[in-house]
Amino acid sequence: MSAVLVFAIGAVLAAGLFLAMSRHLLRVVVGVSLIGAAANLMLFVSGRLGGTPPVIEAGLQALDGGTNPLPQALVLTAIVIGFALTCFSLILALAVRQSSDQGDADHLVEAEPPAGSDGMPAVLDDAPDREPRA
Amino acid sequence: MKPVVALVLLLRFVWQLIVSGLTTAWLIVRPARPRPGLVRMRYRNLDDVGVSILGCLISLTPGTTTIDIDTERGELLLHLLDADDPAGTVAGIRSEFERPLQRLYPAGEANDG
Amino acid sequence: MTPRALILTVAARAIYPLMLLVSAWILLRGHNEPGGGFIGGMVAVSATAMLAVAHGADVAMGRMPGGAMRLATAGVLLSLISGLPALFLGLPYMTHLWGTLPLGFTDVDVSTVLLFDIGVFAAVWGALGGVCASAIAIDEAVR
Amino acid sequence: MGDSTLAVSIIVGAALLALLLAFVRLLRGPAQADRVVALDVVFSSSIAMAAGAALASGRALFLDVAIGLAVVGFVATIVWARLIEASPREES
Amino acid sequence: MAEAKINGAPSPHPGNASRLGWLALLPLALFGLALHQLLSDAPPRVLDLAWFPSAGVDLRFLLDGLALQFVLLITGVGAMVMVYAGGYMAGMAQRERLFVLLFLFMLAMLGCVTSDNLVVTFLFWEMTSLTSFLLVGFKHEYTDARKSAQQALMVTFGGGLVLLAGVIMLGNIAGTLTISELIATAPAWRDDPRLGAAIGLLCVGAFTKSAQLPFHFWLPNAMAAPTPVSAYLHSATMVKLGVYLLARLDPAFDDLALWQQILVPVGAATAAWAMLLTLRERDLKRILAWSTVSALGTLVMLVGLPGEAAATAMGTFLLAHALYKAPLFFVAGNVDHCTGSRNIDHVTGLAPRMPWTAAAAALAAISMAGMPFSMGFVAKDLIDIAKEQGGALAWISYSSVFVNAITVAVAAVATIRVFFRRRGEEGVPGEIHEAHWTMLLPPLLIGSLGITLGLLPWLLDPLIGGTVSSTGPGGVFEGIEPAVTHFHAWTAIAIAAALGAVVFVFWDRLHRLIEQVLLRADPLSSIAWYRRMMAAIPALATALTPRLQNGRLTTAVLLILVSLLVLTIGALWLGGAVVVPDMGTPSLTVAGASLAMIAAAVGVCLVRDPFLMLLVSGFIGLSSALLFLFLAAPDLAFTQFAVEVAFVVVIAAVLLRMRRLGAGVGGDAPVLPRLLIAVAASVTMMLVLLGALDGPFDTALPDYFAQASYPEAHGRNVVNVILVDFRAVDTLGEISVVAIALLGLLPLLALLRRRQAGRTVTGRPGAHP
Amino acid sequence: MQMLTIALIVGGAALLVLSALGLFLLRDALSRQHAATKSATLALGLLLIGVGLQGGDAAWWGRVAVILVLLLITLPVASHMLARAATRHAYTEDELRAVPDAESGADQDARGG
Amino acid sequence: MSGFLVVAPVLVPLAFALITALAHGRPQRVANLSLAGAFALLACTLALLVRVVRDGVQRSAFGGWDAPFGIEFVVDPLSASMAVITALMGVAALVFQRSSADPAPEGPTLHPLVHALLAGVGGAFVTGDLFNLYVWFEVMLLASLGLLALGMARRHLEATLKYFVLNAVGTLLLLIGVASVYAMTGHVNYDALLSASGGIEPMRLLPVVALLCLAFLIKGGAFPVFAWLPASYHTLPAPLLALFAGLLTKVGVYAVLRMLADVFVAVPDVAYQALGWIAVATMITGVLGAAYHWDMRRILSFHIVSQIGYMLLGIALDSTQGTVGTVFYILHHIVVKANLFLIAAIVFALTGSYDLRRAGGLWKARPWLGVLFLIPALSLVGIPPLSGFWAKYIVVREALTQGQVVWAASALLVGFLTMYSMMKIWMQAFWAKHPDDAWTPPADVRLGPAWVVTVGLAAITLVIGLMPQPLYVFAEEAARVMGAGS
Ligand code: NA
Ligand code: NA
Repeated sequence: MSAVLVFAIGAVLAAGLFLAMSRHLLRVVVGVSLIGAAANLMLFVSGRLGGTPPVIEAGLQALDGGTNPLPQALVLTAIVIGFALTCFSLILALAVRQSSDQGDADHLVEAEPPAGSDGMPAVLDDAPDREPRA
Repeated sequence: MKPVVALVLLLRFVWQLIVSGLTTAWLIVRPARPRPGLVRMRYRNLDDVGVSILGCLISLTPGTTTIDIDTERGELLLHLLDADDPAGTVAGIRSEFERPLQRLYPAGEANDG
Repeated sequence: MTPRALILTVAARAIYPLMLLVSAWILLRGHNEPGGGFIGGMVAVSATAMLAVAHGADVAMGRMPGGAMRLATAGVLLSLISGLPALFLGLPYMTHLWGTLPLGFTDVDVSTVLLFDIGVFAAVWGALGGVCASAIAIDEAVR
Repeated sequence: MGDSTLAVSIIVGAALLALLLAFVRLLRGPAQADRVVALDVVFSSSIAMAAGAALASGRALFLDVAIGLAVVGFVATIVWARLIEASPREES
Repeated sequence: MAEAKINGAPSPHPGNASRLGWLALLPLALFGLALHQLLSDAPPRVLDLAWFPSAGVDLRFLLDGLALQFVLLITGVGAMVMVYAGGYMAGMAQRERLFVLLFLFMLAMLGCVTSDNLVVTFLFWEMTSLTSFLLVGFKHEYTDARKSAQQALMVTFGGGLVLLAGVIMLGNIAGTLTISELIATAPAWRDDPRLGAAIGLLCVGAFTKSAQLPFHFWLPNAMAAPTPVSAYLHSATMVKLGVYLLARLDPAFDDLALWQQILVPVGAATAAWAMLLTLRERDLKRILAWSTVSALGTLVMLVGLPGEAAATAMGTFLLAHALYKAPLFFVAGNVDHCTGSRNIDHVTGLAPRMPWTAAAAALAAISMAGMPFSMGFVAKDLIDIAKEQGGALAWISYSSVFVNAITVAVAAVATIRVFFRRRGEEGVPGEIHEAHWTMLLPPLLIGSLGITLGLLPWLLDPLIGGTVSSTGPGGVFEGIEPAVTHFHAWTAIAIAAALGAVVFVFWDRLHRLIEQVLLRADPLSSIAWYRRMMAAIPALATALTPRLQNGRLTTAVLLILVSLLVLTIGALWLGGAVVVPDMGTPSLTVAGASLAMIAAAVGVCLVRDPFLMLLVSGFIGLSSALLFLFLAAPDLAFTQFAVEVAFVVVIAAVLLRMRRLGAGVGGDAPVLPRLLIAVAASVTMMLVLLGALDGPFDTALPDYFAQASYPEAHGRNVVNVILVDFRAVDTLGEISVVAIALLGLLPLLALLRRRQAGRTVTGRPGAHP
Repeated sequence: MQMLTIALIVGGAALLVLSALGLFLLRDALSRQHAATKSATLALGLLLIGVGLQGGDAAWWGRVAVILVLLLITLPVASHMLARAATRHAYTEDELRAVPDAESGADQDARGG
Repeated sequence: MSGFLVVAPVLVPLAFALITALAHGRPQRVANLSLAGAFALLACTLALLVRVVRDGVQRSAFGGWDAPFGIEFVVDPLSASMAVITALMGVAALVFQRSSADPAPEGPTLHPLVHALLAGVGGAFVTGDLFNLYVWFEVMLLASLGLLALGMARRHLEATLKYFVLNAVGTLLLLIGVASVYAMTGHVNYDALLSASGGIEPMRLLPVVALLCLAFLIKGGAFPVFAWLPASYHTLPAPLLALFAGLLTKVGVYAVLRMLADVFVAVPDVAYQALGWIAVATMITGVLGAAYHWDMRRILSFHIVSQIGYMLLGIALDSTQGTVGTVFYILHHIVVKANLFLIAAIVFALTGSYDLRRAGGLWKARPWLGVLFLIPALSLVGIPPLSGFWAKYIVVREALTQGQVVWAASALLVGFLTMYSMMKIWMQAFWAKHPDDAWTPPADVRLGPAWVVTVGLAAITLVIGLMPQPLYVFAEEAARVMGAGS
């Protein structure tokens, strides 16, 4: 593995973490997906690099000189899962933005309202709107 | 008859693709910057599929791209990378593509241009 | 400018089956070449997304067999079930069984692996296709 | 394989250069449409690189990736285009 | 504050008593059984059931002398309390619950004093705390009652936790939790260095329960409980559990200097200090409560003193106290019940209206004051003997003079002042009448017993003998000498009576004086410390929680990353030098893709426009696909490309809507700290990975896959074979995730679509294509 | 390696770079789109044919053919969509209505809609 | 059949998730199917538990690919008991759902998501493969996100977002951890990791294990990375809240236990020391959070954090007894905590608020509810002979035996503070008058199923408390099997 690849993975990871600490919801969500991209790359390099694609050539019975296929399979799984998560989070972020007029990660206070002037936690007003089932 | 027309059209298409690519490349590298512009072109006697194919072929023609097809007016809106001679460009389109397409995809009574 | 992109609408009718064909091809040869259920499914998803852009999300979802949710769940169910026959033979779950199906003129290798991969394909197509098409649907109303 | 290394280098070199240029356009815009156009070039470069990888390894299977890219890159382009078309007019 | 006010019904019809009073027959029957056991002179009964042998906790019950005394006390007083409560609670709401709780309490007490396993003792100990909590808070709709209940619980429960620690430590030291075994083997483990800590913990536990300094404050406040409860729990039984536990363990520690050094001073100081505090009170029940605290101090001191004499005195005084304090509480209850007040300024000269109550008060007071021929007299004499034989320090003797004097005064207040001396202008209101007989029988009966046993002290021999044999070190008991024959007993009581009379006469003046002095010391009192501690809990919580859990997402992410940094840097530092494996020269392709990725990573942090940010992040995905392409992973490259497209579709939809809504954010979090933390965390994680990559790699798995893929799993694409065969279960989970994502999103997508449709109808009619 | 292969690959590579350069040399998004779609597609075509020639067997040829067909079908659609998007932001509705007909020279409004 | 039983903790709920999803459109049938699925899972896991107790550890190497090459499910006593309790929680939540005490909104996705969650949790408990564990974590995460968002109101969505971001970071750290583990050892199978890590210098293991454990600690809700939990749990409807509260954090603790007591046993002592202090901080911050709040759900949520500290403490003690304590603690706590949330929902249904400042009067109006509340509440506090006492007793005794005085003292102090906040609930909801003078408990609430569930769970708490020996022996066996590493 070359140093530049290490730097590349590190850069993606750092970018993801940086964005994840943002107040912009969209940036947070993208940040998390970038952390995922970096994690996938880390998993990918964990099985050591080098070799030919892990597809057995016609006529051969076994993989010869092939690269480690296991991390590839694991990363593939992780990419898919990460993508499902990204889809979910993007639409969720949109739904949040739409329902709360708030795109600020530090102002998502409907479920955690700040304390009152007396330092007491606010009463959550969620009880009344739930109607008991018939 | 139609297969022959279609084959001719396909060959023209491939040829135009090559010409288109190279012409565009030439327009990029030549010292004089091209003077782009929009232009309208009316079409006749083509159904939706026909005019769509016409639009595609136009897009493949050197330096032209279809922007919009107005089936109600029977008009195409085109972008020319080099709008020095719009009339000539349109004439080329009519002869190369429109006529064969009119034979392949003639308009029904609803759309008579 | 007209709101409808006619070329896309027309082209989509031709491209959609073509893309599905490609996706099925990718699915079927995945065991031996790059591809497989997931990648094939993703190509099918992009076909659905394209159709959703061209003809609207509802059309695109309608063209998925059984609808998005049913396709996705049926896919997972198929994958899950493909591992069950082994249990009845006293083998561990997901032990794949291979057999040859004589069709008279030719023999076809059949296996639970293929069922599994088809399940993956359907799950990915249904689920992600559903997500993509529904996402496109979010904003259709305002166009 | 030896005689194809030059070809590979040419393809990859050209594709990387195209990628770099496209990336700069992507960042600079100015119109959103410029960015999507740049993205289209990125996809083209990627297909070229897949071809390069096939050539480099001597394995046709990398061309499968190019097939996939050709299919899905197109979808990406039209979706982005549709997005820009539908978004409010930019002030520029 | 007065209980009657809380009751809301000061004078229920005197002719009525609740039938629940008949429940007293049950404890009475138990009393009979216990008495039979005592008099039959049978060997101690043992019940031994395996319960939780792995933890050394067995249901082993032992009915020895000490246990018997407590059982008799619990059942005897318990029966009387039930009878009394039948009258006292008549017509009151929720009286059934009171009886249920009293029975539960009685059960807990019986379990506690008979268990021979420390953990089981602790179990019942906690049960008494809880039932006591529920009983003190019986009038729970009043804030004061709730507060007092909480106070009693927090002190005794907190002490219980300390006790538990002591029990565990003692169990660890002795190697057993069985008390009898523990005592038998004491010499073997008495030198353990941890013993001091264990004893300290056990004592704290016992002191909280028995209201010893500095945990004495909760007991008077527990007087919010209905009077039957006060009489039972807070004078006769529960508060004596601490004494019980100490006495139970006394044989193991009797001659241990530390044991004496803790118990004797604390007990003596409690006895004296509580008596001083008595003078501050005007509430009859609280006055009695303080004198109870004082008596408990004396008992603790007696446990601490070595020798049989101390054991004898402890056993005798324990009984004597119960026999006079319970009736006095009943009396206080009658006064309260019939007059609506317990304030000694208001209730005076009641004897004409409440003659039987007055009689009961007098019987109990005689014993309390230690007047000759009462049981109190016997006990006080024995205490003096014990102090002498146990070598108590001089100040303790002086303080007990003080204690005895005030005891006399309190007894006088409770009888003479309340019943026989008229104070104030207006007389006793006419409607006041004597209590129901169920409320008179118990105090009269118990009070008379206190006198009877004082007259015939040898009746006590089997009882006290049993106690001594199970608590005294050698277990030799030679009978109670009649105190009347002791000269110094007479002198002591004379001094006490004289001093007590003075205190009684100057009670009100002393009250004012002490009130003035102690008012200044209040901030230093333990109740003040208790209040501070209880206030500190919410204060600390209020200071900490809203900061740690401030509802901001950025803070939460930051906390995770800081934790990550601390843990990984710490681990790397401990793990030795940071290793960086050999790095080869990169190929053009890998270098190109990596540089593209770095450029995009930098770019994605810099750009402001969300559209651009998403494009650039897509570029990162593309460049990682290129990396996969060049690093022999065609499937991955394929997947990554395909995913990028679907990503685009979703992003496009989200962005489109987001642009209409606007970002909804002002500025962003500060850049520099975020950047530093992000880079630091990234560097450490990469170092962890590089450290892991350094060294030999076990290729067993890839080797196996390379060999088995085609012949055994019939597939040439090894990655796909892994996905659908070798690790198919991963893939099953993966597609489940994908399907679940759709399921989870469906409602959200429907919501977004619905809202949009609604907006279209109102905002842009006819815009649908 | 044959000269033809080299020529195709070099030509394709050069054309690819040129298309990317077009992103800078051309004036606006609409014009750049020509470069990105047409020239780049031709570039890919040349490259892939070169690679196919180099690979030699059916496995290579088949795949190259599939890619080329896909590119040909999708190219005009992509081009069209990009052009539409760029036009929407580069021109106002009024400007678009004022676009002249290539043959008559009259704009839409002048013809009376 | 054994082969099926081993996969049942995943297959049964997953199958029912899919079936209930396919049956959408017929709500009654879906609800019945769902409940049947929960009972089926309970039956299967009980059978599995019996099998494990009778015949020892059960394994199934999927596809016939033996470990370490394929994925293996390994069901030891710990896994089996966790699977049973998972199923039990499923049954409890779904039965409770039929009451009108704060039920989840019945939509087409509710039941599929519940079963998917059970499948994820079950998979995490029975898998013997680190990467597979990651997959089940993700199944859990997505299912819980779907359930959190079901309410659709602003508070639900915001809570879901916070939950997502923080948990996603957690699972990604796990993925990076898995990558590091694989890079170091070349394996992802637990047993293979156990033997491989034996050949690695312990100190080198430390950074990797630290990364892995941090990921699990986030899931487990440890200090200071628990923020996702109190940020989101209280927005859930009661049955789901009980399910979440009972199960999810325990998966994190289970994973830490599995890693430190069964897989990376070679990790140096300093790791356990660090965990011990984390545990102490977790206990204290959690209980203080509970002391701060007035909403029952938020109080109880913080109590989860606090109790997680005890479980981690047991692990940190790094001994058989410590492990026994943790196992005992986890099993008891799942039942107790879920029950408390459910009882809080009954309180809500009767008084109209989860906020203690707006509740009251229940001791007078519904004394049996008070008794019912006291059982799990006092168990949580650690009052003997309830289950929580034994759990604490085992942990504290081991801490004192090892001379960890500060840890033991903290554990006891936190018990005190737990009592404080439980008393807050008791005194406000039960003893104090209802702030609305006209209040009477509503008669039209359907509470039958709620009573069945809560009384049933309380009965389990009582049985564990009154008969601790069998569970202890079981936990000891579980610890022994793990310690052997087999
Ligand atoms: Na003694
Ligand atoms: Na260890």
